[in-house]
Amino acid sequence: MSDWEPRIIAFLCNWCSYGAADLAGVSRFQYPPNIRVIRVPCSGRINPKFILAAFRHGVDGVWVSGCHPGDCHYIEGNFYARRKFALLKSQLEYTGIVEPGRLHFSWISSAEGTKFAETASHVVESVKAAGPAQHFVKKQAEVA
Amino acid sequence: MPDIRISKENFPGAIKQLMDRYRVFAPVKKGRFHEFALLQNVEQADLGFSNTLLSPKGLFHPQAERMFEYSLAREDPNAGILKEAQKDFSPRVILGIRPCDAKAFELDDANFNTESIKDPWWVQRRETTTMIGLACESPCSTCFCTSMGTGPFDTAGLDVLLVNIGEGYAARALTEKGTKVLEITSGCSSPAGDHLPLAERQQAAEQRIGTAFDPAAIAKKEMLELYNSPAWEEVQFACLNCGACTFVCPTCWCFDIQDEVCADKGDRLRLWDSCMFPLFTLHGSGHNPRSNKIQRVRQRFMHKLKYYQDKYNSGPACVGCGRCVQACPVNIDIRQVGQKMASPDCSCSI
Amino acid sequence: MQQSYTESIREAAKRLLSEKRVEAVIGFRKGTIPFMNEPFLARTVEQADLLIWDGNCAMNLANYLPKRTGSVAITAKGCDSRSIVIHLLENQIKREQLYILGIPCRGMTDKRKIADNLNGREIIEVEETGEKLRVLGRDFEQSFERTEFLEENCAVCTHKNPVLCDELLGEPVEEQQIDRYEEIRKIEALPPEQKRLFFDELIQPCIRCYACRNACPACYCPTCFVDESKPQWVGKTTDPTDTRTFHFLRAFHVAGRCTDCGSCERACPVGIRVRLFTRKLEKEVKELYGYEAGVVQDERPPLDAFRPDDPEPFLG
Amino acid sequence: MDNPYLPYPVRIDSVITETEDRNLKTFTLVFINAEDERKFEYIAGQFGMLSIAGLGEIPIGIASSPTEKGFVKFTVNKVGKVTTYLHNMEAGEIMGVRGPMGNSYPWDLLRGSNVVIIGGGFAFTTLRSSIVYMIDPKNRSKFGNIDVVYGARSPGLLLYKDELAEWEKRSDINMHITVDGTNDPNWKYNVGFVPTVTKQKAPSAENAYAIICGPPIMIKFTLPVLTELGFPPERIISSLEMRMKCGIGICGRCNIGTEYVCKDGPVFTLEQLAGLPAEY
Repeated sequence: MSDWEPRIIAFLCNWCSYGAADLAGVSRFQYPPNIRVIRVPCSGRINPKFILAAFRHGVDGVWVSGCHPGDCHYIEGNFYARRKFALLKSQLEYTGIVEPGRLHFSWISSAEGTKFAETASHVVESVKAAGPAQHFVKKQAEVA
Repeated sequence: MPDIRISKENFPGAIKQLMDRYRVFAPVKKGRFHEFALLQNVEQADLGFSNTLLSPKGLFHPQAERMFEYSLAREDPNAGILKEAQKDFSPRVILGIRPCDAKAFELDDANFNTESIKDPWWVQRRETTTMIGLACESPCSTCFCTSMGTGPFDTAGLDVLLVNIGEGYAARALTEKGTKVLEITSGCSSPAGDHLPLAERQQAAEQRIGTAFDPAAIAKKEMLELYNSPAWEEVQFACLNCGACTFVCPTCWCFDIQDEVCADKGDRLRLWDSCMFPLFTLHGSGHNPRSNKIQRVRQRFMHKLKYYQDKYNSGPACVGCGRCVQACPVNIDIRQVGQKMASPDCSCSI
Repeated sequence: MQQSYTESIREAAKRLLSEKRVEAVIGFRKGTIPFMNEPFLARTVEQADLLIWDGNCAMNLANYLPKRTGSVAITAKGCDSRSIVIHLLENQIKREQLYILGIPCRGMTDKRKIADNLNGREIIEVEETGEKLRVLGRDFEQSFERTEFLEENCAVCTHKNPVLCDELLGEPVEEQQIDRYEEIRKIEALPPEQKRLFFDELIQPCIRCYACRNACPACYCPTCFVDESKPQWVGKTTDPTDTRTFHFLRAFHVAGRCTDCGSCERACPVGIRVRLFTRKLEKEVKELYGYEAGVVQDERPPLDAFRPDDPEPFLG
Repeated sequence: MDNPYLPYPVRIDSVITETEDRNLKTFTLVFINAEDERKFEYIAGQFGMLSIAGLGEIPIGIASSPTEKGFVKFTVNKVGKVTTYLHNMEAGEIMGVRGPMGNSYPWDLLRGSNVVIIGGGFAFTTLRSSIVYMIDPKNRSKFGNIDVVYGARSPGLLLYKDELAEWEKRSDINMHITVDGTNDPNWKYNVGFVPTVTKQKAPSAENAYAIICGPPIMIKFTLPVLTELGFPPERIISSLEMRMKCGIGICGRCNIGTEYVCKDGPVFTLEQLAGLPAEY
């Protein structure tokens, strides 16, 4: 298992965190390469189904990042998202679907390239600590 | 083969002998309910049950079944070509099945095993299964098998009939398959002797079961007249359109076929489906011939109690096991609905 | 005591129907098997005489309201009335269509708990007199104190009285102060692995009949996520991952809208305690946003609202 | 035991885009195992289940005629998951087909009669099969006059345009092609809805059967015209659409009254349909 590297899906808001990733790149900040980015128009666009789908397909971690509350391009999208995330994370951990350390949320503006790289490193570290996801991965159905 | 007796002490031994030769399925208590399960040991079998919560139809028509498998790997020369999934069709025994459920499989045969088309999985499972039925001596208040052309001691579809006679079981072989299992267990049995109190017991059991409705009266009615009856409006009101009734029913066989892919391996699965679900009839175009609840509720009852009778010129596709009566969250009672359908003006006295 | 509800319901229903105040009355009629009643739509004064009330009227009647046309009266316990409030907020029905017959609720009987005390013997008949239950079988008779055999959600109910009604059909009952989430906290305290195993075992019997979903007044989407095919979010077999996905998303969809009426749990033909999913969300909503579903009439449900200073426990 | 659920593997031989909206494509399929073609021996009016591993199956009417050997053709409208994928497939790719299924048009009954074929939009596929079958030199003498009314919303939405043009030239088949409307100055055929054109052309009901396939709205307005022309319900034949899964009368979903549309249908006379619940 020593050469195992986690696969992480990052849902990044187009107006901030996605730009921050860009900035981190052009600024040559180092962060681990385990992240696959899916650009979304707003963190409010995140449907819990997306996160479950990612885990069902076998990712080891999911990271959602949007604009700081109050800075939403659509004024209040991330305010709604915030409530959704709070419930989602606690429910996912409560039902044991997602172990602590696999699901991450952050607010990163497009100017925060450093924060993006740091958060990315932190996310990868914690997913690594959680180990490979095994229990919620959709495999061949156990049927007759 | 003459009737035999197996004492209570010898019964576990007899099951053991069957388990050496067959895969033996029997009622096993799980939580509050019983279900038919593959026996791992003799002690699991619990014949002191009234009936299983789910019908044993899953043993022949599993809730989800892998029909075919295939590879979708680019480099595979057979990519996308379906192959039959391997299955265990070794001989098996279903021990303790109730006569109503065995009868249900005979009704289902009309669908799965026809002159022209045979469902391969159904047919193979039916052929390799020996059914040891357990006569029903304490029917539930929701049972109405006698109205549906079967009964607590009905032998239809069974290979052996067991009757609990207190100190043990009396067993009667009904088919060659049945004779064979009784021969295998002959070390545990003794001749039954002349007088077995089966007729008395049968009568006592049948007397406990009330008359629900007369399916023949439904058969005689005009299909479209029943279909257009205003009575459906009242029947359907409470229905939630869940699939509980259809999933617990031994004669609800409708299924869906779905493909599932994980990485580059795919399966074609068949799954229980239900006429209660709107998706059941939804066309690709968005048109749905049964888009309303009333249509779906009517379809379930009409299919069981009218269409099946007309199509096969037989009794209804219902054996009166009463499972749907017990499972329905809103107490839609097929006995009441059947009574409505059978009465001249589709009214109900209950 | 509850017999008098039956009388008041019939009386009110007849009055409303004969005065043409409503076109129909949604209530219950006597069921065909013990501990069951059937939701019933009385359209005429004669049919109103079939309406009844006892400890077996657990199904949430608000389920029959979404998209209804015409005027209708409905008998509503505390939980039903809260679900009606949710429907009003979500524009599933208009207030002016409704005439709510409020019923201060004394809790519903848990038929499975009673059955657990009978050693497999079948109940043929039940007589409910006040809070006493006389259960009759073929060769036995047993009495129960109903209050000791209430549905789990009723036992911890804190809104027995309707929160909204046009007419209250009895004196309000006393509301209890009770810790609703003791069991939830126990599960929360389990290590992650144990939680997973606990819920795996909980939903293992699931046959995916969707009775829990369909019994829920808050589940009225024209196309449920389980039926979506492009993409398909959840497989349709009883594979554990799919079943978990279903139960998780079903619960999440009613977050902040679930009134803990218990219909889902009662509807489940295999007896899964599905409220263990929904109640955790209810607890979170209450603790984070101080909101209880359907209690306040003009407050948006919590996932359709926000405060600038909402807590952010998910960060980090 | 032959497994009736197992598709025959086929190779897509060609894909033709039929209509200008690109929503209809005709797929010519060739059986990978020669003996499968023999097993797939069909009659005009039957359908097949097109199978794509990983996505599922769809019931589609067979557009080729039994008289055309070496391939089987299906014209597919892009609607859902499977058809959308299929539309992106190319010649050379492998897929599956099951069948033939259903009861076909009643050719024994039609023998010696005049046949009026009325089609609308993309429901012309099994009608094409029927026309090609009837005008085959071996079969033409079995039938009397053949009248075809075929309409689409616009010229670009007509299927099988080349063949339509050929049939127009023939003397042993009366073609009445029509479009709901067009601003094409070179359009040399009819303009008007199918019911109207049927009424104008007034094919005789004398010793004739009508086969009608099309969108529900077209059928609704054409049936009274046929009745007016003197076609009794037992001489009006139609083919039903239904959601299907097994295609062999087992899975139960296409049940209408006593009939399974996939096995007992999809072809019914109007008289038969009148005796069934109108759940289609």
